[in-house]
Amino acid sequence: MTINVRFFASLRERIGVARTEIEADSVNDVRDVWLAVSHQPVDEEMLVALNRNYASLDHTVTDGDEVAFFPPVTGG
Amino acid sequence: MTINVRFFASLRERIGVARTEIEADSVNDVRDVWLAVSHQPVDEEMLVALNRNYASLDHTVTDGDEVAFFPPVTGG
Amino acid sequence: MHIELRDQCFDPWAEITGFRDRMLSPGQYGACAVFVGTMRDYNDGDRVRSMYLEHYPGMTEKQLESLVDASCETNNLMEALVVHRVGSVNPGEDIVLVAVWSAHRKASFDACREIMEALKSTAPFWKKETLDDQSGDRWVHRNTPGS
Amino acid sequence: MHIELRDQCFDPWAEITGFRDRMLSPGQYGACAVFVGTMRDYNDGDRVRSMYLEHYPGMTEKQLESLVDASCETNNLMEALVVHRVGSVNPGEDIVLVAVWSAHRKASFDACREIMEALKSTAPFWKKETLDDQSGDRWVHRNTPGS
Repeated sequence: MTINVRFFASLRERIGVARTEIEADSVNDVRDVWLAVSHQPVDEEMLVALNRNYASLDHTVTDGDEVAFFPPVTGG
Repeated sequence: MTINVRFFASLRERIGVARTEIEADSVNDVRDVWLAVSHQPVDEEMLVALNRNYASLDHTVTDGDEVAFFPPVTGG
Repeated sequence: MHIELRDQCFDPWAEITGFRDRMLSPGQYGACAVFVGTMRDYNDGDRVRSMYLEHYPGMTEKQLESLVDASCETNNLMEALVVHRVGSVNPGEDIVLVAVWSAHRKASFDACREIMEALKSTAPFWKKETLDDQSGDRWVHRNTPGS
Repeated sequence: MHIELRDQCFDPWAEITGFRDRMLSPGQYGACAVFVGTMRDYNDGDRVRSMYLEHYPGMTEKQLESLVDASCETNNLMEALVVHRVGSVNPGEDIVLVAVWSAHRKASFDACREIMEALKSTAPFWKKETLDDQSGDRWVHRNTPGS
Protein backbone atom coordinates (compact mmCIF):
# COMPACT_ATOMS: atom_id res chain seq x y z
CA MET A 1 0.00 0.00 0.00
CA THR A 2 0.92 3.66 -0.47
CA ILE A 3 1.15 6.14 2.42
CA ASN A 4 1.74 9.86 1.94
CA VAL A 5 3.97 11.20 4.68
CA ARG A 6 4.44 14.85 5.61
CA PHE A 7 6.70 16.67 8.03
CA PHE A 8 6.37 20.19 9.37
CA ALA A 9 8.49 22.88 11.00
CA SER A 10 11.61 21.78 12.93
CA LEU A 11 10.81 18.13 12.24
CA ARG A 12 10.70 18.83 8.50
CA GLU A 13 14.13 20.44 8.78
CA ARG A 14 15.53 17.56 10.84
CA ILE A 15 14.22 14.88 8.48
CA GLY A 16 15.21 17.00 5.49
CA VAL A 17 12.06 16.57 3.43
CA ALA A 18 8.55 18.03 3.55
CA ARG A 19 6.81 15.12 1.87
CA THR A 20 7.55 11.56 0.94
CA GLU A 21 5.58 8.55 -0.14
CA ILE A 22 6.13 5.06 1.15
CA GLU A 23 5.17 1.89 -0.60
CA ALA A 24 5.19 -0.98 1.89
CA ASP A 25 3.12 -3.94 2.99
CA SER A 26 4.83 -4.40 6.36
CA VAL A 27 3.39 -1.13 7.68
CA ASN A 28 0.43 -1.49 10.07
CA ASP A 29 0.19 1.65 12.16
CA VAL A 30 1.47 5.23 12.41
CA ARG A 31 4.49 4.08 14.46
CA ASP A 32 5.56 1.76 11.61
CA VAL A 33 5.29 4.69 9.19
CA TRP A 34 7.52 6.82 11.41
CA LEU A 35 10.15 4.12 11.75
CA ALA A 36 10.09 3.38 8.00
CA VAL A 37 10.64 7.00 6.98
CA SER A 38 12.83 8.38 9.77
CA HIS A 39 14.93 5.41 10.96
CA GLN A 40 14.85 7.22 14.33
CA PRO A 41 13.26 6.38 17.67
CA VAL A 42 9.91 7.98 18.37
CA ASP A 43 10.13 11.55 19.68
CA GLU A 44 8.14 11.97 22.92
CA GLU A 45 6.91 15.47 22.06
CA MET A 46 6.05 14.74 18.45
CA LEU A 47 2.46 15.19 17.32
CA VAL A 48 0.83 12.99 14.72
CA ALA A 49 -2.04 13.52 12.29
CA LEU A 50 -3.78 10.90 10.20
CA ASN A 51 -5.75 12.31 7.27
CA ARG A 52 -5.55 15.77 8.90
CA ASN A 53 -6.94 14.71 12.26
CA TYR A 54 -4.87 14.21 15.38
CA ALA A 55 -4.04 10.54 15.86
CA SER A 56 -1.90 8.33 18.07
CA LEU A 57 1.07 6.21 17.03
CA ASP A 58 -1.13 3.13 17.41
CA HIS A 59 -3.62 4.21 14.77
CA THR A 60 -3.87 1.67 11.92
CA VAL A 61 -3.05 3.05 8.48
CA THR A 62 -4.64 2.01 5.19
CA ASP A 63 -3.79 2.50 1.53
CA GLY A 64 -3.84 6.16 0.46
CA ASP A 65 -3.66 7.62 3.98
CA GLU A 66 -1.86 10.88 4.67
CA VAL A 67 0.27 10.73 7.82
CA ALA A 68 1.90 13.89 9.22
CA PHE A 69 4.53 14.34 11.92
CA PHE A 70 5.22 17.67 13.61
CA PRO A 71 6.55 19.31 16.77
CA PRO A 72 4.34 20.99 19.42
CA VAL A 73 2.33 23.77 17.79
CA THR A 74 3.17 27.43 18.47
CA GLY A 75 0.47 29.51 16.79
CA GLY A 76 -1.69 32.31 18.14
CA MET B 1 -22.80 69.13 62.67
CA THR B 2 -23.98 69.06 59.05
CA ILE B 3 -24.17 65.90 56.96
CA ASN B 4 -25.03 65.87 53.26
CA VAL B 5 -27.15 62.88 52.42
CA ARG B 6 -27.79 61.48 48.94
CA PHE B 7 -29.99 58.71 47.59
CA PHE B 8 -29.79 56.97 44.23
CA ALA B 9 -31.97 54.91 41.90
CA SER B 10 -34.86 52.94 43.44
CA LEU B 11 -33.89 54.12 46.91
CA ARG B 12 -34.09 57.74 45.77
CA GLU B 13 -37.58 57.06 44.44
CA ARG B 14 -38.65 55.28 47.65
CA ILE B 15 -37.33 58.03 49.92
CA GLY B 16 -38.66 60.68 47.57
CA VAL B 17 -35.62 62.97 47.52
CA ALA B 18 -32.23 62.88 45.83
CA ARG B 19 -30.42 64.98 48.41
CA THR B 20 -31.00 66.30 51.87
CA GLU B 21 -28.93 67.87 54.59
CA ILE B 22 -29.16 67.00 58.25
CA GLU B 23 -28.11 69.18 61.10
CA ALA B 24 -27.77 67.05 64.22
CA ASP B 25 -25.46 66.44 67.13
CA SER B 26 -26.88 63.06 68.11
CA VAL B 27 -25.57 61.42 64.93
CA ASN B 28 -22.45 59.28 65.36
CA ASP B 29 -22.28 56.85 62.48
CA VAL B 30 -23.76 56.09 59.07
CA ARG B 31 -26.54 54.01 60.65
CA ASP B 32 -27.67 57.06 62.68
CA VAL B 33 -27.75 59.11 59.50
CA TRP B 34 -29.97 56.52 57.78
CA LEU B 35 -32.39 56.37 60.69
CA ALA B 36 -32.54 60.17 60.98
CA VAL B 37 -33.40 60.71 57.32
CA SER B 38 -35.45 57.63 56.45
CA HIS B 39 -37.28 56.67 59.66
CA GLN B 40 -37.09 53.14 58.26
CA PRO B 41 -35.23 50.02 59.37
CA VAL B 42 -31.95 49.34 57.63
CA ASP B 43 -32.29 47.60 54.26
CA GLU B 44 -30.12 44.44 54.09
CA GLU B 45 -29.16 44.93 50.45
CA MET B 46 -28.50 48.65 50.68
CA LEU B 47 -25.03 49.96 49.85
CA VAL B 48 -23.46 52.90 51.61
CA ALA B 49 -20.80 55.42 50.57
CA LEU B 50 -19.05 57.91 52.81
CA ASN B 51 -17.36 60.75 50.92
CA ARG B 52 -17.66 58.71 47.72
CA ASN B 53 -15.98 55.59 49.06
CA TYR B 54 -17.80 52.44 50.06
CA ALA B 55 -18.37 52.34 53.83
CA SER B 56 -20.22 50.32 56.41
CA LEU B 57 -23.11 51.42 58.61
CA ASP B 58 -20.70 51.54 61.55
CA HIS B 59 -18.47 54.18 59.99
CA THR B 60 -18.25 57.33 62.15
CA VAL B 61 -19.39 60.52 60.44
CA THR B 62 -17.96 64.01 60.96
CA ASP B 63 -19.10 67.52 60.10
CA GLY B 64 -19.35 68.14 56.33
CA ASP B 65 -19.38 64.47 55.33
CA GLU B 66 -21.34 63.27 52.32
CA VAL B 67 -23.22 60.04 52.98
CA ALA B 68 -24.95 58.17 50.13
CA PHE B 69 -27.40 55.28 50.19
CA PHE B 70 -28.20 53.17 47.15
CA PRO B 71 -29.41 49.74 45.99
CA PRO B 72 -27.11 47.05 44.48
CA VAL B 73 -25.40 48.45 41.38
CA THR B 74 -26.42 47.26 37.90
CA GLY B 75 -23.99 48.83 35.43
CA GLY B 76 -21.92 47.27 32.66
CA MET C 1 -5.04 54.21 31.83
CA HIS C 2 -8.12 56.09 30.71
CA ILE C 3 -11.63 56.03 32.21
CA GLU C 4 -14.48 57.90 30.64
CA LEU C 5 -18.23 58.32 31.07
CA ARG C 6 -20.22 59.21 27.94
CA ASP C 7 -23.75 60.51 27.57
CA GLN C 8 -23.73 59.86 23.80
CA CYS C 9 -23.25 56.81 21.56
CA PHE C 10 -19.65 55.75 21.05
CA ASP C 11 -17.89 53.34 18.70
CA PRO C 12 -15.80 50.99 20.88
CA TRP C 13 -13.62 49.86 17.97
CA ALA C 14 -12.70 53.45 17.08
CA GLU C 15 -12.00 54.16 20.77
CA ILE C 16 -9.66 51.16 20.90
CA THR C 17 -7.64 52.09 17.82
CA GLY C 18 -7.46 55.77 18.80
CA PHE C 19 -6.30 54.95 22.32
CA ARG C 20 -3.80 52.35 21.10
CA ASP C 21 -2.28 54.77 18.58
CA ARG C 22 -1.87 57.45 21.25
CA MET C 23 -0.67 55.27 24.13
CA LEU C 24 1.16 52.20 22.83
CA SER C 25 4.05 51.47 20.48
CA PRO C 26 3.82 48.74 17.83
CA GLY C 27 5.91 45.74 18.87
CA GLN C 28 5.61 46.53 22.59
CA TYR C 29 2.47 44.56 23.47
CA GLY C 30 1.61 40.99 22.54
CA ALA C 31 -1.97 40.72 23.75
CA CYS C 32 -5.13 42.80 23.80
CA ALA C 33 -8.35 41.58 25.42
CA VAL C 34 -11.59 43.46 24.96
CA PHE C 35 -15.11 43.24 26.30
CA VAL C 36 -18.01 45.22 24.88
CA GLY C 37 -21.43 45.14 26.55
CA THR C 38 -24.32 46.12 24.32
CA MET C 39 -27.94 46.90 25.15
CA ARG C 40 -30.25 44.08 24.11
CA ASP C 41 -33.85 44.64 23.02
CA TYR C 42 -34.98 41.95 25.47
CA ASN C 43 -34.38 41.24 29.17
CA ASP C 44 -35.91 38.75 31.57
CA GLY C 45 -38.37 37.66 28.89
CA ASP C 46 -39.62 41.16 28.04
CA ARG C 47 -39.05 43.43 25.06
CA VAL C 48 -37.16 46.53 26.17
CA ARG C 49 -37.63 49.84 24.35
CA SER C 50 -35.02 51.98 26.10
CA MET C 51 -32.95 52.33 29.24
CA TYR C 52 -31.76 55.05 31.55
CA LEU C 53 -28.37 54.69 33.26
CA GLU C 54 -28.17 56.61 36.51
CA HIS C 55 -24.78 57.08 38.18
CA TYR C 56 -23.16 58.87 41.13
CA PRO C 57 -21.07 61.68 39.61
CA GLY C 58 -17.73 61.81 41.33
CA MET C 59 -17.95 58.43 42.98
CA THR C 60 -18.50 56.42 39.78
CA GLU C 61 -15.32 57.76 38.16
CA LYS C 62 -13.36 57.32 41.40
CA GLN C 63 -14.52 53.73 41.84
CA LEU C 64 -13.74 52.86 38.21
CA GLU C 65 -10.27 54.38 38.47
CA SER C 66 -9.58 52.49 41.66
CA LEU C 67 -10.65 49.09 40.30
CA VAL C 68 -8.86 49.51 36.97
CA ASP C 69 -5.75 50.71 38.76
CA ALA C 70 -5.80 47.64 41.02
CA SER C 71 -6.11 45.31 38.02
CA CYS C 72 -3.28 47.09 36.15
CA GLU C 73 -1.05 46.49 39.18
CA THR C 74 -2.04 42.88 39.79
CA ASN C 75 -1.71 41.88 36.15
CA ASN C 76 1.17 44.14 35.18
CA LEU C 77 -0.85 45.64 32.33
CA MET C 78 0.66 48.04 29.82
CA GLU C 79 -2.55 50.00 29.32
CA ALA C 80 -6.25 49.89 30.10
CA LEU C 81 -9.22 51.74 28.65
CA VAL C 82 -12.76 51.84 30.07
CA VAL C 83 -15.67 53.75 28.52
CA HIS C 84 -19.18 53.56 30.03
CA ARG C 85 -22.44 55.17 28.97
CA VAL C 86 -24.63 57.23 31.27
CA GLY C 87 -28.11 58.65 30.62
CA SER C 88 -30.48 57.35 27.92
CA VAL C 89 -29.44 54.27 25.96
CA ASN C 90 -31.28 52.51 23.13
CA PRO C 91 -31.16 48.81 22.14
CA GLY C 92 -28.17 47.96 19.97
CA GLU C 93 -26.05 50.75 21.49
CA ASP C 94 -22.88 49.85 23.34
CA ILE C 95 -22.95 50.40 27.12
CA VAL C 96 -19.46 49.49 28.24
CA LEU C 97 -16.02 48.95 26.73
CA VAL C 98 -13.09 47.41 28.60
CA ALA C 99 -9.82 47.02 26.67
CA VAL C 100 -6.48 46.00 28.17
CA TRP C 101 -3.00 45.45 26.75
CA SER C 102 -0.19 43.26 28.08
CA ALA C 103 2.91 41.35 26.94
CA HIS C 104 1.32 37.91 27.18
CA ARG C 105 -2.28 36.67 26.87
CA LYS C 106 -2.86 35.41 30.41
CA ALA C 107 -2.61 38.88 31.97
CA SER C 108 -4.99 40.50 29.50
CA PHE C 109 -7.60 37.72 29.72
CA ASP C 110 -7.47 37.81 33.53
CA ALA C 111 -7.58 41.60 33.75
CA CYS C 112 -10.38 42.17 31.24
CA ARG C 113 -12.70 39.81 33.07
CA GLU C 114 -11.61 40.99 36.52
CA ILE C 115 -12.30 44.63 35.58
CA MET C 116 -15.75 43.77 34.18
CA GLU C 117 -16.72 41.76 37.27
CA ALA C 118 -15.51 44.51 39.62
CA LEU C 119 -17.33 47.13 37.55
CA LYS C 120 -20.54 45.06 37.57
CA SER C 121 -20.46 44.56 41.32
CA THR C 122 -19.06 47.86 42.61
CA ALA C 123 -19.31 50.74 40.10
CA PRO C 124 -22.28 52.95 41.02
CA PHE C 125 -24.51 52.63 37.96
CA TRP C 126 -28.19 51.75 38.00
CA LYS C 127 -30.29 50.67 35.01
CA LYS C 128 -33.94 51.55 34.61
CA GLU C 129 -35.69 49.88 31.71
CA THR C 130 -38.67 51.10 29.72
CA LEU C 131 -40.57 48.10 28.37
CA ASP C 132 -42.17 47.84 24.95
CA ASP C 133 -45.59 46.95 26.35
CA GLN C 134 -46.00 50.35 28.01
CA SER C 135 -46.31 48.70 31.41
CA GLY C 136 -44.04 51.43 32.71
CA ASP C 137 -40.43 51.61 33.85
CA ARG C 138 -38.64 49.15 36.08
CA TRP C 139 -35.30 49.15 37.83
CA VAL C 140 -32.97 46.29 36.98
CA HIS C 141 -32.79 44.59 40.35
CA ARG C 142 -29.41 42.93 40.22
CA ASN C 143 -26.72 41.96 37.72
CA THR C 144 -26.49 38.30 36.73
CA PRO C 145 -23.30 36.62 37.95
CA GLY C 146 -20.54 36.57 35.35
CA SER C 147 -18.32 33.81 36.52
CA MET D 1 -18.97 31.27 12.36
CA HIS D 2 -16.10 32.33 10.16
CA ILE D 3 -12.51 31.07 10.13
CA GLU D 4 -9.88 32.58 7.91
CA LEU D 5 -6.14 32.34 7.29
CA ARG D 6 -4.42 35.45 5.90
CA ASP D 7 -1.03 35.87 4.32
CA GLN D 8 -1.26 39.68 4.53
CA CYS D 9 -1.71 42.24 7.32
CA PHE D 10 -5.27 42.65 8.54
CA ASP D 11 -7.05 45.17 10.78
CA PRO D 12 -8.82 43.16 13.51
CA TRP D 13 -11.12 46.06 14.43
CA ALA D 14 -12.32 46.45 10.85
CA GLU D 15 -12.81 42.66 10.62
CA ILE D 16 -14.96 42.75 13.77
CA THR D 17 -17.24 45.56 12.62
CA GLY D 18 -17.56 44.13 9.10
CA PHE D 19 -18.43 40.68 10.42
CA ARG D 20 -20.85 42.05 13.02
CA ASP D 21 -22.68 44.16 10.42
CA ARG D 22 -23.06 41.14 8.11
CA MET D 23 -23.91 38.49 10.70
CA LEU D 24 -25.65 40.04 13.72
CA SER D 25 -28.65 42.28 14.36
CA PRO D 26 -28.44 45.25 16.75
CA GLY D 27 -30.26 44.45 19.99
CA GLN D 28 -29.76 40.69 19.62
CA TYR D 29 -26.46 40.26 21.45
CA GLY D 30 -25.43 41.68 24.82
CA ALA D 31 -21.77 40.73 24.98
CA CYS D 32 -18.75 40.62 22.71
CA ALA D 33 -15.35 39.36 23.89
CA VAL D 34 -12.27 39.79 21.75
CA PHE D 35 -8.67 38.71 21.87
CA VAL D 36 -5.99 40.05 19.54
CA GLY D 37 -2.47 38.61 19.59
CA THR D 38 0.20 40.88 18.15
CA MET D 39 3.79 40.19 17.22
CA ARG D 40 6.22 41.69 19.74
CA ASP D 41 9.68 42.92 18.79
CA TYR D 42 11.16 40.90 21.67
CA ASN D 43 10.84 37.29 22.84
CA ASP D 44 12.69 35.30 25.48
CA GLY D 45 15.01 38.24 26.08
CA ASP D 46 15.98 38.74 22.42
CA ARG D 47 15.06 41.39 19.87
CA VAL D 48 13.08 39.79 17.08
CA ARG D 49 13.21 41.21 13.55
CA SER D 50 10.61 39.07 11.81
CA MET D 51 8.75 35.80 11.99
CA TYR D 52 7.55 33.09 9.64
CA LEU D 53 4.33 31.25 10.43
CA GLU D 54 4.24 27.78 8.94
CA HIS D 55 0.96 25.85 8.90
CA TYR D 56 -0.56 22.62 7.59
CA PRO D 57 -2.91 23.64 4.77
CA GLY D 58 -6.14 21.72 5.06
CA MET D 59 -5.59 20.51 8.59
CA THR D 60 -5.15 23.95 10.17
CA GLU D 61 -8.50 25.21 8.88
CA LYS D 62 -10.20 21.93 9.82
CA GLN D 63 -8.80 21.99 13.35
CA LEU D 64 -9.78 25.65 13.84
CA GLU D 65 -13.31 24.99 12.60
CA SER D 66 -13.66 22.01 14.89
CA LEU D 67 -12.48 23.84 18.02
CA VAL D 68 -14.53 26.99 17.34
CA ASP D 69 -17.58 24.87 16.59
CA ALA D 70 -17.18 23.02 19.89
CA SER D 71 -16.95 26.29 21.81
CA CYS D 72 -20.00 27.75 20.03
CA GLU D 73 -21.97 24.68 21.13
CA THR D 74 -20.71 24.58 24.72
CA ASN D 75 -21.23 28.28 25.31
CA ASN D 76 -24.31 28.79 23.16
CA LEU D 77 -22.59 31.56 21.19
CA MET D 78 -24.41 33.67 18.63
CA GLU D 79 -21.37 34.12 16.40
CA ALA D 80 -17.62 33.59 16.35
CA LEU D 81 -14.87 34.98 14.13
CA VAL D 82 -11.26 33.77 13.96
CA VAL D 83 -8.59 35.25 11.69
CA HIS D 84 -4.99 34.00 11.81
CA ARG D 85 -1.90 35.05 9.87
CA VAL D 86 0.31 32.65 7.95
CA GLY D 87 3.65 33.35 6.23
CA SER D 88 5.89 36.31 7.02
CA VAL D 89 4.91 38.58 9.91
CA ASN D 90 6.66 41.72 11.20
CA PRO D 91 6.68 43.15 14.75
CA GLY D 92 3.60 45.21 15.54
CA GLU D 93 1.44 43.22 13.11
CA ASP D 94 -1.54 41.30 14.44
CA ILE D 95 -1.24 37.51 14.33
CA VAL D 96 -4.58 36.29 15.61
CA LEU D 97 -8.07 37.63 16.20
CA VAL D 98 -10.77 35.80 18.15
CA ALA D 99 -14.13 37.55 18.53
CA VAL D 100 -17.29 35.98 19.95
CA TRP D 101 -20.82 37.24 20.58
CA SER D 102 -23.39 36.02 23.11
CA ALA D 103 -26.44 37.18 25.07
CA HIS D 104 -24.63 37.47 28.41
CA ARG D 105 -21.01 38.14 29.34
CA LYS D 106 -20.09 34.82 30.96
CA ALA D 107 -20.45 32.86 27.72
CA SER D 108 -18.34 35.25 25.67
CA PHE D 109 -15.56 35.53 28.27
CA ASP D 110 -15.43 31.73 28.63
CA ALA D 111 -15.54 31.06 24.89
CA CYS D 112 -12.96 33.65 23.85
CA ARG D 113 -10.37 32.26 26.23
CA GLU D 114 -11.29 28.64 25.53
CA ILE D 115 -10.90 29.17 21.78
CA MET D 116 -7.50 30.88 22.23
CA GLU D 117 -6.21 28.11 24.51
CA ALA D 118 -7.42 25.38 22.16
CA LEU D 119 -5.90 27.23 19.20
CA LYS D 120 -2.58 27.65 21.02
CA SER D 121 -2.36 23.98 21.97
CA THR D 122 -3.88 22.23 18.94
CA ALA D 123 -3.98 24.38 15.78
CA PRO D 124 -1.08 23.37 13.49
CA PHE D 125 0.93 26.59 13.29
CA TRP D 126 4.67 26.90 13.92
CA LYS D 127 6.60 30.11 14.48
CA LYS D 128 10.15 30.63 13.31
CA GLU D 129 11.81 33.81 14.51
CA THR D 130 14.55 35.82 12.85
CA LEU D 131 16.54 37.64 15.52
CA ASP D 132 17.91 41.15 15.28
CA ASP D 133 21.47 40.09 16.08
CA GLN D 134 21.77 38.06 12.87
CA SER D 135 22.43 34.90 14.89
CA GLY D 136 20.09 33.16 12.49
CA ASP D 137 16.58 31.77 12.71
CA ARG D 138 15.08 29.76 15.54
CA TRP D 139 11.88 27.82 15.97
CA VAL D 140 9.69 28.86 18.89
CA HIS D 141 9.85 25.70 20.96
CA ARG D 142 6.58 25.82 22.83
CA ASN D 143 3.77 28.25 23.66
CA THR D 144 3.68 29.68 27.18
CA PRO D 145 0.70 28.47 29.21
CA GLY D 146 -2.24 30.86 29.16
CA SER D 147 -4.18 29.88 32.21
